[in-house]
Amino acid sequence: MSSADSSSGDSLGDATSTYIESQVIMVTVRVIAPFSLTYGLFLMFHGSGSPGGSFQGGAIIGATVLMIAFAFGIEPTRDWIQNRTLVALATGGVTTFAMIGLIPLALGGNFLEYEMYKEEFGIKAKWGLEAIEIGGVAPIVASVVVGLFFLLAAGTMQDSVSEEVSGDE
Amino acid sequence: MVFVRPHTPFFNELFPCDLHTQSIGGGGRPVPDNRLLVPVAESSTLRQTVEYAVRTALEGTGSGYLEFVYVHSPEVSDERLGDQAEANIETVTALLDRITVWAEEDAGDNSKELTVESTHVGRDRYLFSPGDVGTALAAVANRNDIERMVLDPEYNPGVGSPLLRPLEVELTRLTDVPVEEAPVQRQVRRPPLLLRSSSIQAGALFFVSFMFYQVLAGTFGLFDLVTGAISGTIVAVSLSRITFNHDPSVSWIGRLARFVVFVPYLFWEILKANVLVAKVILQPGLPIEPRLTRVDTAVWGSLPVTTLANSITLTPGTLTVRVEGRSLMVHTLVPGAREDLFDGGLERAVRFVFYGRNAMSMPTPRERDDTTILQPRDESKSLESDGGPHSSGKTAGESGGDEQ
Amino acid sequence: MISAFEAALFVFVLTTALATALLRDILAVIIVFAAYSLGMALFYAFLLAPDVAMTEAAIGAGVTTLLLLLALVKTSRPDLDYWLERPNISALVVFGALLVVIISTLGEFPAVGTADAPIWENPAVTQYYIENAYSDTHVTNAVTSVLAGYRGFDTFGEAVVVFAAGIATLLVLHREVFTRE
Amino acid sequence: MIEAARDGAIVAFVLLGLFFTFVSTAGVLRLPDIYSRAHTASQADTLGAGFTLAAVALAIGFETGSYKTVLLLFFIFITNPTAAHAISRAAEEQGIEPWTTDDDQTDEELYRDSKLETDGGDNE
Amino acid sequence: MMPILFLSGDAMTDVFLLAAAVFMLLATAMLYRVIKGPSTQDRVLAVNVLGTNTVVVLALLGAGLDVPSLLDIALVYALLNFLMSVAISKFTVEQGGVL
Repeated sequence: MSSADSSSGDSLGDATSTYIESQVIMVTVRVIAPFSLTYGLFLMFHGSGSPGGSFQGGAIIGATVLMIAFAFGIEPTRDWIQNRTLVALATGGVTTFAMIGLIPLALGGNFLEYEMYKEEFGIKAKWGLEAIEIGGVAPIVASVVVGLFFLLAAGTMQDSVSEEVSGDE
Repeated sequence: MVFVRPHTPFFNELFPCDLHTQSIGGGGRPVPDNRLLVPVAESSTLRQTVEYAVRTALEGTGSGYLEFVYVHSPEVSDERLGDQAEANIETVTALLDRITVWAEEDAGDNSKELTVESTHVGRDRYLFSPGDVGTALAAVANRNDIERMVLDPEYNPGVGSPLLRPLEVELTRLTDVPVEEAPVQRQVRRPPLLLRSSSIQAGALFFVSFMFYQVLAGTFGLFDLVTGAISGTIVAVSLSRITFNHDPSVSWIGRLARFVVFVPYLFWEILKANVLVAKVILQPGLPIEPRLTRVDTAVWGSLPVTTLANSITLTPGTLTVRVEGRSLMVHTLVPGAREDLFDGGLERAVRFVFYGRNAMSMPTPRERDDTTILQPRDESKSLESDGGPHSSGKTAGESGGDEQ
Repeated sequence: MISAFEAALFVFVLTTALATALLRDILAVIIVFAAYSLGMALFYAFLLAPDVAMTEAAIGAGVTTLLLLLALVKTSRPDLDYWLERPNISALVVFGALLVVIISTLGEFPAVGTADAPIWENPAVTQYYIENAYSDTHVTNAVTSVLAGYRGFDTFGEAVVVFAAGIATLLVLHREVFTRE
Repeated sequence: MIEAARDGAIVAFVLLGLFFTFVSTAGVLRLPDIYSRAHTASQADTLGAGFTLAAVALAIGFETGSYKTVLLLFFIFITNPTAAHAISRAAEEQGIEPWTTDDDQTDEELYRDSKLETDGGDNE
Repeated sequence: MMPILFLSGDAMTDVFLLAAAVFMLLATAMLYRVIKGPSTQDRVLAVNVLGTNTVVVLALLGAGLDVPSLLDIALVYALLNFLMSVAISKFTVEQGGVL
């Protein structure tokens, strides 16, 4: 076994060791990840009532993905959450925010004038605020965090890049 | 019941297999040109892989030789303590028989030129990482002069998430045998993390997530119930495959109940050992005597091993440095903690949690002779020369990382 | 007058900040910076700004360190022939002068939370938020109502900035990875 | 009466927590090598946190969310040993030899040895 | 915020704030390990201990200042604090000691 090591491990050593994870870390992440994701979502939904909010929630959701990437390998995680998803989330977040802001403008009010929703559709101002928190800020933050992580991690493993490029259009 | 196993020193003896050969024709053949090895497990593309393997084996001149290998997963090994071991063997044999029939069918008129054998390995040991599986497969390949390996793209013997690529790399490193992926048509290309999750898994995770959410919210208001359900759904859809390897079954309720009993015991152990270590640390002379030890524990499966490893780490005086399968490398700070570790109280407790009361009566690690003190260093040297595959303290792949 | 806790926390944060600036080993700097982030989160929490503390916790514990580590993996660590950075004398002089100026102004600051702080002397805006935030938006966390309600336009700008920065970085790094291949 | 007992328990728990955290700090500062430091870091500290969180839970009472301290403790109990394991595994991977009583090397020397090994590997 | 030197009047508040102060002192002592090392692992280990301390101090502040929502912040650290250790471990194992 040891002779096999020293003779042929060089070129593949990198990719090999990527995946031989400590099962302790893996199992811990398995247990923790649902809780941290739930907590991130909780913060996102409860931005209006308790400390934190969608920015923090989004960051924690992103950190959960990072956690999974560290335990299961960055490559499989990248395959799991494709770049397209991330870009879609970030763009969708900005679009949602802009739409919620622009609709009152179209109705003759001001940008982000939530009162217009109440007048026109009977939706409480609170929900407009919530929609911005949930649909706007959180996806942007989470996807930017995860996207930066993936891109920064791309060069650290040699065989990863070509796939990443091909997966992204 | 396989509890006591001394280190078997030699590579080939490490992976003996229960061979049951089913030859289709091919008696008195010359050495065939196309000797293929195919690791198999239940998967959606198994049928196509078998077809491809048969086609490849029959290509060119001469007769073909196909060997199908089933690798037992560590999670299945869990059941060695129960009655299910026999049932498992039956399932595996049935699978292998079915594959043999498929191969026969695919060979058609050429079945005279094709020899098919099937094997299962790893039933009596704990194969956790891709490296372990690779080593087992390589041993089989070496023994039978295999010339090529064909991998099922969906192959996963359940040793923890992403397997195929690391297994390929491992095999390339361990043997000279070329490895190829069978070109199968998959209906949906599923990335490794995005396997289908069963409804039980998703349901269980939804429940956990939902309850956690309600606990965080504190009030069971309508808003919390709705957003909690949304969060629970998101978590269940995205993570249930990551959190669960297998469907949680009824036995989990028992495990959970026993875990509740286990926690106070763990607290007590932690407290006791903490006082011991505090005494040592606060003495001016610092009378510590650290030693690296190795314990081959009698628990199976990643969750039990992790529970044990973390319990050991939480108990002062002992620290799990490395986990390889069920072999733990434990750093011990003081002799007292070392003795406790070798007496296996925690190990017994973890066995109690996961396998029930009956499993508690097994011999302690000391009695099983599963304990080694790796230091001082000259001792560890002598151990390296006759020890098992783990005695150098590095698995193959990890030392590969060191070399850069 | 500061409490014992504040004093201890101040020493902690100052030490980590100095170490972050002075240590030569970048990896060590990243790790010390994580400790600094812990201290700052405690400061925010103590000053009753839980939203900011939460941000510091989420970003500091989960994200910054990992991104910095990844950046370090892609670049290289400088040689460690000495332990601390060698200070630049002229920079030190400028820094000292600046420090003197800043410290001399500290005495004029109102104590945290006192009632005679300037912000209370012209209370139009603050008071308005405190009095009307709930009735206007029906949101109990006034910070959120300010962020997403009263100053929603700013927040939109910030979101766009984060988005643009993220996308721009993605593009740049992507191209680098591309061309190196 | 109950109030006084509760306050007494709180003070006792806080003191116990402080004591074990002190042990942890002393251990991390005094012990000779990374492995033995990881012992106190993961253990005494966890217990110290446990006691202090118990005190906090007693003090703030159930309705204001003391159950969150239980969650805190639960997560600390899961993550702390994992972190200690990850760190010691990394140290072992890097080739830092555990210190033994027969060893006259300090931890810095052990660390430097491991550095030399790694650097040698790099130069080849 | 009332400036609190040693005694604020309420005994329990003082207990918690003093305990938090002592925790911070211990944390400051721990900084020796963070800054001096010698190895990266020593530093990470020490920061990990500091993270646990932070969880505890946040809880103490939550009790002492009567702001239970500080426990939410502590929860973030309790969930994410081990990430750095795992990351360092990962890089060391993977990159053969680059970090």
